[in-house]
Amino acid sequence: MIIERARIKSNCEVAHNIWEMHYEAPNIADSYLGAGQFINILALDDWSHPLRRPMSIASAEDGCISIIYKIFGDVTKILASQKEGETVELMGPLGNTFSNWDNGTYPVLIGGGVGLAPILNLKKECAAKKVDHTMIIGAKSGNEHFIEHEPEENIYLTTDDGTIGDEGTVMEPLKRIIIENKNTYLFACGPEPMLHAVREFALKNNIPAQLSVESYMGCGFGLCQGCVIQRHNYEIRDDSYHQKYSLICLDGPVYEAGDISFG
Amino acid sequence: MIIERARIKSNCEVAHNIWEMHYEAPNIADSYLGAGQFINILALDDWSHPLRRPMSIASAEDGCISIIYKIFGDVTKILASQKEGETVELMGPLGNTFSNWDNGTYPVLIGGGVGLAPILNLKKECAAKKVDHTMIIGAKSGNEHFIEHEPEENIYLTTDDGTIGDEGTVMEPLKRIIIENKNTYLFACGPEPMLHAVREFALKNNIPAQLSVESYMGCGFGLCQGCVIQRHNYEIRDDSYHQKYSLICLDGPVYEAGDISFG
Amino acid sequence: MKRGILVLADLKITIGSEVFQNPIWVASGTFGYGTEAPELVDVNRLGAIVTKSITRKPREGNPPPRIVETPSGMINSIGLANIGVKKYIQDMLPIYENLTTKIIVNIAGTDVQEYVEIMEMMESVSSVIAGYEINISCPNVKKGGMEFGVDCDMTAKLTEKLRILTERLLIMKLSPNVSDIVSIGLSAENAGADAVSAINTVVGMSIDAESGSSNIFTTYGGLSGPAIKPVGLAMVHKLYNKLSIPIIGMGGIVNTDDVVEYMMAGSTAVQVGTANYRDPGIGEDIIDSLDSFINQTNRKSATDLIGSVRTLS
Amino acid sequence: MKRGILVLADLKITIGSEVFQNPIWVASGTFGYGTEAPELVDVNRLGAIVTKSITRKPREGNPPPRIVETPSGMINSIGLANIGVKKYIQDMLPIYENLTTKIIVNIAGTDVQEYVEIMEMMESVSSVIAGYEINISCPNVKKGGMEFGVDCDMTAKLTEKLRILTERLLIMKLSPNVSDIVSIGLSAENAGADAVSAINTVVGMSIDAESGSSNIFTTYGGLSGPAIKPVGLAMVHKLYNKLSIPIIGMGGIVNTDDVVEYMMAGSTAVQVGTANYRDPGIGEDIIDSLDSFINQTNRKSATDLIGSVRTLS
Ligand SMILES: Cc1cc2nc3c(=O)[nH]c(=O)nc-3n(C[C@H](O)[C@H](O)[C@H](O)COP(=O)(O)OP(=O)(O)OC[C@H]3O[C@@H](n4cnc5c(N)ncnc54)[C@H](O)[C@@H]3O)c2cc1C
Ligand SMILES: Cc1cc2nc3c(=O)[nH]c(=O)nc-3n(C[C@H](O)[C@H](O)[C@H](O)COP(=O)(O)OP(=O)(O)OC[C@H]3O[C@@H](n4cnc5c(N)ncnc54)[C@H](O)[C@@H]3O)c2cc1C
Ligand SMILES: Cc1cc2nc3c(=O)[nH]c(=O)nc-3n(C[C@H](O)[C@H](O)[C@H](O)COP(=O)(O)O)c2cc1C
Ligand SMILES: Cc1cc2nc3c(=O)[nH]c(=O)nc-3n(C[C@H](O)[C@H](O)[C@H](O)COP(=O)(O)O)c2cc1C
Ligand code: FES
Ligand code: FES
Repeated sequence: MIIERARIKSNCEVAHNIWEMHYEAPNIADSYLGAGQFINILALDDWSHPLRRPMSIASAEDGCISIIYKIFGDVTKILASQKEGETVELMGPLGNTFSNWDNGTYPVLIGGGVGLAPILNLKKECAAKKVDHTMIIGAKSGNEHFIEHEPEENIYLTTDDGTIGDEGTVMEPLKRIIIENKNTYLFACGPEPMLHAVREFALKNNIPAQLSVESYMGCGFGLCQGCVIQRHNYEIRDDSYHQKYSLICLDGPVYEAGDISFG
Repeated sequence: MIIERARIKSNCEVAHNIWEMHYEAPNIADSYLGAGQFINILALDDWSHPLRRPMSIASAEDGCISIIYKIFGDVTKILASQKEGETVELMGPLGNTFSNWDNGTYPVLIGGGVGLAPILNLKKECAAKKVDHTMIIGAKSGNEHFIEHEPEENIYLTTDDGTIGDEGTVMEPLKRIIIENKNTYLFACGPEPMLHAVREFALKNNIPAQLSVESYMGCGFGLCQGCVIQRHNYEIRDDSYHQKYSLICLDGPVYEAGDISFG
Repeated sequence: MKRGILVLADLKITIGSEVFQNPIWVASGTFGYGTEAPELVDVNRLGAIVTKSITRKPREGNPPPRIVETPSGMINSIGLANIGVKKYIQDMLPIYENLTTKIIVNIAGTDVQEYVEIMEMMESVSSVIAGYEINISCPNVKKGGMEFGVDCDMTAKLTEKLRILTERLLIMKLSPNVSDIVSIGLSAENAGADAVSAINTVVGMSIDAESGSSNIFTTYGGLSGPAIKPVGLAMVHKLYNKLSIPIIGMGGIVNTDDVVEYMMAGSTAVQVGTANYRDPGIGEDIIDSLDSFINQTNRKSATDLIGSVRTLS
Repeated sequence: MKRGILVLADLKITIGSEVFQNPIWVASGTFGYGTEAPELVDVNRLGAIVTKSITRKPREGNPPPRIVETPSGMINSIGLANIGVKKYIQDMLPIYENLTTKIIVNIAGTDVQEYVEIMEMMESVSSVIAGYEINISCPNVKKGGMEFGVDCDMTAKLTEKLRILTERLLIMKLSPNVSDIVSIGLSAENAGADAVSAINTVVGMSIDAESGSSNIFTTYGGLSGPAIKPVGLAMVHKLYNKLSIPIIGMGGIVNTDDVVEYMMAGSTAVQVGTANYRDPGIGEDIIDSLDSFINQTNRKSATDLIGSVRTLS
């Protein structure tokens, strides 16, 4: 884990309320292991917001990393106000990565909302290793999408309101793709209800799936014990510690769907 | 009292750590009564620093007002980072003004540190009314001065280290000027030790003097009762309220030297 | 919201026999006597004005410095500077005749007798005031300077004595500087209070590292502002779980979300304090946006919010 | 500072029979067992590491959500997740042999017997630990869930029992959620504690206005960070005025000025808590700049700061 003062290379709104920021962060980019990992951002030097903000790494190349973020509250608003040339302190790379997508299975990459950040990244990694795959990205409405619906390229968009791509959630194209392709492996990141649905679907249909999950994080590197998710199958032993709850910042954010449970 | 969203017209460092900011604030400029009055600035929209920051009005003309401020802590640092075109919420004009300087006496204007803001302003008012006067401005060192030492123009600078103007405090030229001129009236604004010295001097030598004083302010308009200064002569009566302590934001910031006491 | 039709939410709330036009009040000590607000504020829109604490005799208050900012908060030690009940009755009560907002008079004393005398004097004249808020965070001279508000028995006794004297609203204002605010709230309830309000300021201190001095003349002062919001919310929620009388919540409220949170935690009404110093019109702004919030979240009235927080355990 | 000569200030402080290389410690629960710090941190520079609370049995802790940010602060409800004393003795104590910084083991229990058993187990093995900090902000199951730390008698009894078991440093960690922290501190002192530390977290609550839910699974959690600094300073200063044993101050420390203020208020040492999450190297940074501060202000040693605040009244 590295703490690095990074220079902002660019920071633009790419869709409604969704921004993309590029940082010059050679040390973090260097240590980066793959899609799924995240950074923890110190957006303001003062202590009015004591905690850093975790953001998935959306790309890491040539000494630079990028994030894709949505304006949610105070700190993401501040992120959006930051200008090229300013510097920000980043901590990373943190967490684990998606894995086994290059093991002969057919990866189906599923992103929802800003959960598309690591998914876009994984797509690039698939392309680089020439692994055939499909990607599905869901959003509430068309104005939150900034990539194209290209079924011929195996890129499917969905919107709740049908303004772009398929109307409905990512589950609709997913169901079709599962039928059309053999040996699929799902890789998903997005809001909890989406992950929930993917998980249920995967378990029911016996399809392997990895989910990148989120939680409020106090530190991002294992000190605070704040970022837990409940494991699905855990032994309740007398000396049970980290059996029932797993630290997302260290053990995650990527889990096999069967290993975790959404309360 | 007016609350007005003001546009920043300019914001520059005029001396070491000392900045001058111009705001477009037509309503406040319009209601402005004279040197001594101040505004209360909301430098950040968030609530990490709940209180506004009071700053003397250094000029008010053509719908614009200006302040001269020193970087002290968090909020003045933020002020210095603000850029032309940004808007800030100002409250003002607040407080009373220097008075009676145009009543046939010879005004000696004395400013220390950023206390020169209302003094420069008063100087302009004297000039406009063609009232002969002298001005003395003190600072720790030459790099904190941004006006010229021009004895021929009756402008005297002093520095603690002698780098510009007279070495020592404002008291040195003051003593000379008092001898050289008749019928003097002192008008002073600056750090408490300076005001203290001016007050002692004025009372001892029976010279009328007005002092603009500072205090931590919770509101700036009489609600919080936080900004008190002790009166010099007060009756301790059974129903004493605001007899012993005066609210600087309403009754001040300008007081006759004999009316207040520095603890 | 239907287009073209301004749907005004029902913001009315009731405490005892009093109906308030909305739950947004201004807190004692942060809005003067209700008569000093700048012209730009329409005090008649507020749910109620709680006046700064009135004492038996006028008080000059503490020597300066009385105020200092802290992270997301401030400390004050004003020392109950006020004109005293006599002058208050003379000068202020007549002005209230012309206000349509409700006035709650906050009373402070250093022994039970003092509170009683003030209340008797207030009740001996005719006035439009709606009720009293009793500040029990004052040092009790008879009990060695310990606050009334940290002791159940003292709270009960004081409440009883005052209850006899008035049919107007009697609201006991609780101190957060206690091990168990619920027992004290229950004492007030059992002794006849119509409501409790919480929280008063949290004891705090501030030092200037450079000069080595205390930033407050009296060394300790009262911490207020957003910093204490989590403390206020916890105490209001605990009170709501055990008391039957309404709770008036406060501590760090600066926007509509804060009001909603305080009401969800169990407040029937709320008080805006420190935020008035920065923006004396903030109460009005919050009333407007609370109105929109209630409409937009398809609630029927402000009262739907009270105690509605969904706890997870 | 003389040009060309690096004058290192004397940062040493003493508590009981232990000399600490500097007064900057890291707080329980904010630095793990002292063994998880990232490589970029040199833990051996710290005055001491206070480990996260150890309980008799391992604990999984509370369900999520466990953490939420608040204005200038955060609330946590981790629920004392820890490996338990047995595994701690097995796995951690050996690692400490290789550290030169001092280790203070924080202990938590739900009845006196539990604290006693943990201490007995710890004392039954040889180890390099310097002492114990006793977390008495835990709900006491035998007393209906009331915290040990709100009651003088419980505090005294617990201190006595533990005092008998160890000659190492015994530090009682006080809760701020009390009417009178000084009496509790005095009870600990009279029962034989070597020092008290203050403050633990302040009870707080956080609600999401939009969803209407509690942001913390257990509804209430502990508020920490700069928001509570004024509270910590006030309590440390009150303790310093009445106690003879050293006080270890904490609550919202994020920089050197904060450390200086806590020492001026009466702390012999301080603990950095929440700030470690944002910057695990902050303790080291503060040590360096405390060194400069002491030199630049012409003080001889860190101990000159202790209790030196100039009060005005
Ligand atoms: C591993 C991980 C990866 C993430 N990747 C992305 C991403 O690529 N793009 C993106 O837009 N968002 C991502 N998030 C979520 C992002 O961290 C929050 O949106 C952000 O912290 C909101 O901050 P705020 O101050 O704007 O909002 P706030 O007003 O503080 O909160 C809004 C919501 O954001 C969440 N949040 C706030 N602080 C934290 C914190 N310290 N840790 C975790 N969640 C928090 C809470 O759920 C809260 O309800 C990720 C979160 C995690 C844990
Ligand atoms: C009537 C009046 C007129 C003033 N005019 C000027 C001026 O023309 N130029 C100038 O540079 N400064 C002026 N000041 C002082 C100015 O308000 C402070 O320097 C400023 O508030 C510091 O804020 P900060 O956050 O940078 O510093 P902080 O770190 O908050 O504090 C540094 C010091 O500033 C003072 N201060 C902080 N907050 C307030 C407040 N709300 N009210 C009063 N004092 C405070 C305190 O004494 C404190 O010790 C004036 C003050 C008053 C009361
Ligand atoms: C400067 C100041 C003066 C106050 N004076 C009083 C008072 O006279 N009587 C009282 O009961 N509470 C008084 N309070 C407490 C407030 O009414 C309120 O309980 C507290 O500030 C918490 O709310 P807030 O965080 O919104 O300010 C005062 C608070 C401040 C900041
Ligand atoms: C996430 C978290 C976990 C904590 N765990 C413990 C603990 O296990 N035992 C304990 O005595 N104090 C614990 N504390 C309290 C801290 O040690 C400290 O008393 C408090 O946080 C105040 O200091 P701060 O404001 O610097 O964080 C914890 C604090 C936090 C934020
Ligand atoms: S975020 Fe702190 S342990 Fe995971
Ligand atoms: S600053 Fe509030 S009364 Fe003067």
